[in-house]
Amino acid sequence: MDFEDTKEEAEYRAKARAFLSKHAKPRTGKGMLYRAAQANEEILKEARDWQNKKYDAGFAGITWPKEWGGQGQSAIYQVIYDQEEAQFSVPRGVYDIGLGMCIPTVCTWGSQEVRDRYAVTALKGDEVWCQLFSEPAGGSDLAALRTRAEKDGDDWVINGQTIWTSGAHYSQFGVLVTRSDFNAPKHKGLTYFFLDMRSPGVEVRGIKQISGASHFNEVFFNNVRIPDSQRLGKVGDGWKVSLTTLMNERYTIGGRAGVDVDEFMELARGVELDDGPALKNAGIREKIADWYVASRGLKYSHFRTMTALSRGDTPGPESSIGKLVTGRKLQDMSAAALDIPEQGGAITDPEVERRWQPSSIRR
Amino acid sequence: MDFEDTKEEAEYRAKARAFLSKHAKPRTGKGMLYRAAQANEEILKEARDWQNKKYDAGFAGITWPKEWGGQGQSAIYQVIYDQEEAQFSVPRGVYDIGLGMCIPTVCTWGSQEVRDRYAVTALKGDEVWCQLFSEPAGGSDLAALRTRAEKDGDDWVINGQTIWTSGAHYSQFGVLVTRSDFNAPKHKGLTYFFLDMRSPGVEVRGIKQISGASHFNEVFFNNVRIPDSQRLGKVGDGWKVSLTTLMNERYTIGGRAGVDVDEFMELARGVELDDGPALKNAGIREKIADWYVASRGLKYSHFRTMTALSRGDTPGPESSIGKLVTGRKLQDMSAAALDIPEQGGAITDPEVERRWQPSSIRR
Amino acid sequence: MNFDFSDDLKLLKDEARKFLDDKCTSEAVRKILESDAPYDKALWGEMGAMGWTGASIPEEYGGAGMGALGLCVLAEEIGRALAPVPFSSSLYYAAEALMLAGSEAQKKTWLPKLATAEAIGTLALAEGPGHATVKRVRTTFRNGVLNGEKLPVPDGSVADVCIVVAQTDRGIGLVLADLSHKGVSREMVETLDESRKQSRLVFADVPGELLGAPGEGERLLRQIEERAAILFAFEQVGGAQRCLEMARDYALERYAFGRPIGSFQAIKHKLADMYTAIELARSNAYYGAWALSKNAPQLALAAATARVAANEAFYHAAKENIQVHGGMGFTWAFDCHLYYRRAKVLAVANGSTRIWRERLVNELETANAPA
Amino acid sequence: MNFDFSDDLKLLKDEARKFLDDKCTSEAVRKILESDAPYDKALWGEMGAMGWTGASIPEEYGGAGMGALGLCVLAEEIGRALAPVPFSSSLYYAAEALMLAGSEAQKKTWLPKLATAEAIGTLALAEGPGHATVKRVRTTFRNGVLNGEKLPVPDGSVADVCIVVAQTDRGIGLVLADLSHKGVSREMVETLDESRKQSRLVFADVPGELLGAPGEGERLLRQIEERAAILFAFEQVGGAQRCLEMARDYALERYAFGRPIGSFQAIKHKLADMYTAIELARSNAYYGAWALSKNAPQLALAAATARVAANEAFYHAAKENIQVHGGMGFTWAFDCHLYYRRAKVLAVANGSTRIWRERLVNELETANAPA
Repeated sequence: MDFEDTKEEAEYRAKARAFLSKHAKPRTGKGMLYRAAQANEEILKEARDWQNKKYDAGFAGITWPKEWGGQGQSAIYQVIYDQEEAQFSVPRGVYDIGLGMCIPTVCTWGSQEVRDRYAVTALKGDEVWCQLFSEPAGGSDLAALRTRAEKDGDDWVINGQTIWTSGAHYSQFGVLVTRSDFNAPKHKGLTYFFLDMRSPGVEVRGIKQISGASHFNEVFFNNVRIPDSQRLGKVGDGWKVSLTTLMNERYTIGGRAGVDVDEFMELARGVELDDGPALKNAGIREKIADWYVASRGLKYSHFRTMTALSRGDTPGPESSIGKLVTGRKLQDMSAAALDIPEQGGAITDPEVERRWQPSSIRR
Repeated sequence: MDFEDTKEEAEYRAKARAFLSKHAKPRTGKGMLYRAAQANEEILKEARDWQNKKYDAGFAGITWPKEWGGQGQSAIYQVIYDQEEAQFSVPRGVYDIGLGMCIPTVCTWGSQEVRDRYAVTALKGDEVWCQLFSEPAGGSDLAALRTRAEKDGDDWVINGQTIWTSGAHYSQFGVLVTRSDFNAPKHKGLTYFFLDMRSPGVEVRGIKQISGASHFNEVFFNNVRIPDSQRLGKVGDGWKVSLTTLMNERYTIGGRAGVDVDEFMELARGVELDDGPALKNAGIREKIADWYVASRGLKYSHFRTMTALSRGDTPGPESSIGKLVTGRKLQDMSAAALDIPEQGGAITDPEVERRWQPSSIRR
Repeated sequence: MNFDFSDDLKLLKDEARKFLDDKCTSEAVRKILESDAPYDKALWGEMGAMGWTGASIPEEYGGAGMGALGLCVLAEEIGRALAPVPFSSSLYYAAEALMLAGSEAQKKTWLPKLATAEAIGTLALAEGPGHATVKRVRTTFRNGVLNGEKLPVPDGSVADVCIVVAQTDRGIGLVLADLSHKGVSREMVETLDESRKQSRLVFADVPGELLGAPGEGERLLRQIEERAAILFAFEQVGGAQRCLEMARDYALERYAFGRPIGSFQAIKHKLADMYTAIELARSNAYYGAWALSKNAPQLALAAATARVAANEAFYHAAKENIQVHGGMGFTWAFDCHLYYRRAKVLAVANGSTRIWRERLVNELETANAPA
Repeated sequence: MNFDFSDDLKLLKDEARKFLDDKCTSEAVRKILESDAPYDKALWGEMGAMGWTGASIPEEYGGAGMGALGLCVLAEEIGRALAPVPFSSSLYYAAEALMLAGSEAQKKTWLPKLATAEAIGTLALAEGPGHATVKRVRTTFRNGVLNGEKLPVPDGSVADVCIVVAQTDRGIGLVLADLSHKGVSREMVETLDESRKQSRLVFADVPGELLGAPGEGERLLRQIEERAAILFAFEQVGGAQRCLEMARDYALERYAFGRPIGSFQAIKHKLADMYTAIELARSNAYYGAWALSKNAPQLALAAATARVAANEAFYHAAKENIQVHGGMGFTWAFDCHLYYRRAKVLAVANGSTRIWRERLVNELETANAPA
């Protein structure tokens, strides 16, 4: 039991910090926005430049095997880098799915040629990947998917639709599960591909969210041709292949808690209640304590997962609680952030907010 | 919309209050015990005497039809009497099931002779009834019950077991659902009886609860003979008959909230925290407010139910929320009552508690 | 004893439901939400014509004289439909305040206009974020004129008359001001729920008249908040009920794993919990309505109880409605977010749950004070 | 970096589990729960013989010198088995306090006896209901003698040595007292969890020695509470984990409506929520263990975090375990209530959740104070 760095780890941490201080701005309390900005050309460019820098400095694909173009280091070094990066304001989110889920699947099931062609360009951020899994009718029932793949010569012809596809509108490639055999039982008869999102017949439509932004898309496939060389795993093995993607998802999602207790305390310190600042109210303090306990518990659970991974063990279900805990916590926290300023809590006018307590948590 | 009494209602309320003040002691804050005392001879005698008085004064079976020996009045008068009785400390609980569920079923499905024989003696409190429904294997799945009834001449022979039977150890009679046809589908093949609990072959064993008391029993039936004249409804109609019992249950259970916010406030007023009495702590005040809101919401929902009943309407599902709300509230309240006194909260020594804040809520 | 509304009022409620189902569809609400239009003028006009805006106003002042109970049943339907009109500002606040404390002249001037929706009224209390306690009000009323800034003011950009909470030489005062005066400048501000616009109002030497006697302001403000709490509670119950129905309908039509999702316990229990919260809120609102209609001594406690229950029920129902809808729940296209926005905004529109819990326990303490 | 216990300690944990599964069955726990026997003497003796009681005590004082981490893994197993022995009183309190602030002589006198279970120690803080703040302590230590009443004192009826929190001329002092003195009178008091007995202790001119320097008492007490919070957290995680396993097993074996009840979402989700609460508590306890073993500057915050998480997790798990067991859950015959009792009592044994939430936020405030 040791939460401190070994000599090697300390050196690595120093290297990471040096790299970050040289190329990025330290994160201010107000830096992290709860509602991630709509991705636009400029944001994508920044993200790409940053990913390039990370790659050149050897901080991309830290735990990836060398054959994929990674650094082949233990999970602990990823933890260390993430801890350091968390203290800086850097572009986030654009590559999580591609590098966290798609490429690991492509590299696990694809040939060395495939790895050589796609892994490094993705790692450099030159190509963005998306995951085409959910379908309108299927919801969480992946095995019920209905997007159809029919063999035609050396190609497969794809017809169907996915939904909730993050970043499809700025992705060059995507991974896709299809039903290639409608007679086989539910979990059989699926086949897994990756495809070029610019292929003819691919249509991407943004889904406008409550926030007004569109992070997700509907993607329509109208006689899209995918060469058989872009199939991953055997015909009919799509379910097995997609499990690789989903296993990796567990470790990717919920790791980043987004806005957290310190931002909330900053807000509560600035808002006056009848009996002083909100931060001094016993009821609000209880909430703060519980949120802190949840986010720390999650953080240390993540450390336990990483310890297991770094030993080559498969982590237990504790690696799945992230979404559960973070989701609830963020809902409660933002709801409280809205209540505490009373009538003023309903005002989202940036002009007005600038004059008040700056409270990133409410954006 | 009028929460005030009409002239007739005001007169009735005055009559009820006069009766209660003459025969019962006013309820002190400390009077209501959360953990009802174990029923013993003395308690049963008190309950019986009280029920006798109520009957003689015309406050028993207020809403029952005259043919059952009731007062044939609208549900509102029951509400009025209950409101008044709630302010006095009187024996409670012994007759709820018999008068609330068993006898209404017996009277609905039984002949006038049967009504004449059983309704009034029950109303007077001279005979206690219990409800023999749950079985060990069945749990909430009533229709799965396995207690066997076999016709033998003019009798039925009963073999089987029930569990969670409240008051079976002091009941003279009980209502029982049995399976008379094992070949019929689940909900068919049930037959409903009432029986004398002193019949040969009936064995009652108390179930010791967490509290140490035993309010519930296991009841074993070993070749118990029930005359066919004590069958309610047709052979095979047991399910339909038992619905009468269960419909009445809705209105009976959850009406009495037991210990409530005022007892908790009394406790919180007496316990000193680091920053003054617990009652002044903002976190504790939030809890008190929420519990008050819940119990008032329940009380007024009950009034709405009674209004519907008194108009001959069938109340909606709002009459079923009582158990849900009261259960959670009592759990949270007693847990908090245990936490607030800190280390002292673990002490249940009556000797000690007498010297401290008297807090009925913690007993 | 009778814990239900009269048949007349139930009839009014049914008519209101039919009318709003027809005239106040979610498209109509979105028209306001997605534009700078301050409110739905046509709808507002018809409500005036039908006498809704005058429901609680006595006939002698041009109202329908149905009393508070009439306003309650309408509030529930307006909340259910998310009607984008200044109903609460004009009636729960301005009209109630005038009826509570206005002079004969003040009533004669304004109530008839409010009753017919010719004029819109509102209340200006907040001056930025945080609890607008009387001691924190900086707007002043001295020598007959108002000076200061109020933010946010619901429907402030369209109100004709405003009750401004201001410091006077005799403590807090409620000041009746005609907003057509040149000294008033106003601008709409972005808010979480654009179907219920909010504004910033600046007062520069704006003439006004005190409502009620000098020094009464603080007590009056409390009474106005209590009355509004009960009326808002009905709006909130109406909105929450609609959320439950949306969730139920979706749960029955949406299939997953080959079954309607409503057949999964996780969904069933969500719906049961929503229902329970709503019924508790409804019953507490009923009691509040009675206390309001009778101006009963229990009014303060009843208002706090109804307010806390309604705040929690509407937020819970709006949030769980999104959950039941899954991914669709957080799309702009589905209506879930319209109710979520309204729930969050109403929860701070008249004092947050935190404040009302505190007010509730204060009332209990005075009631249960040990002998 | 390595967020797990060493293989040696894992081995110790496995052995402890095997031993307790065999020697500390629920029958053994019930023997104490249902009798006046103060604790399981045989079990306690074996724990001493195996060196468990000396786990964290340095070898020079007759201990095993495994440090705090050794004590943590044993605490988890002891909590899991509800072992009815004075382990926490003697080691989390008395031994930790002596190691923290005892003079060489004091350590030499008592640590070896505590290490071998020859002697039992405890801490006497509370003086009745309510938060035992230092200013509310009435027991005095003047002219070398203790006077006053302490209630409740865990294992107070059998402790040989006690650390008594008392008022001195220099503020609060921690006073080391030999309970064999004639001036000590004690009696057991009824408690919610009779498998962990509590007593009233009255001190009449009982001689004692100050632990640490005069005036240090308040700081020392806080440090002792922090260390105990982390050790209790492991006991609580152990107990909570057992509740989850009981609930899971019952959910798989109990049938209703023709299916194991574990196949119903309502039960599945209860189990998932129990698991989640327990994992959060476990991870926070791990961090606490590290801070404790390193005496890290984060100790105060880590202790508060571990304590709040463990209090909530054990109570939640014990309560939900009863729910999953349905009617059987509240029978005396099933073991659910043994864990529920322990959960509730441990939740107030070392300061309630409320107090530790407050301590946690205080730590955060000093940490995050705005520049």
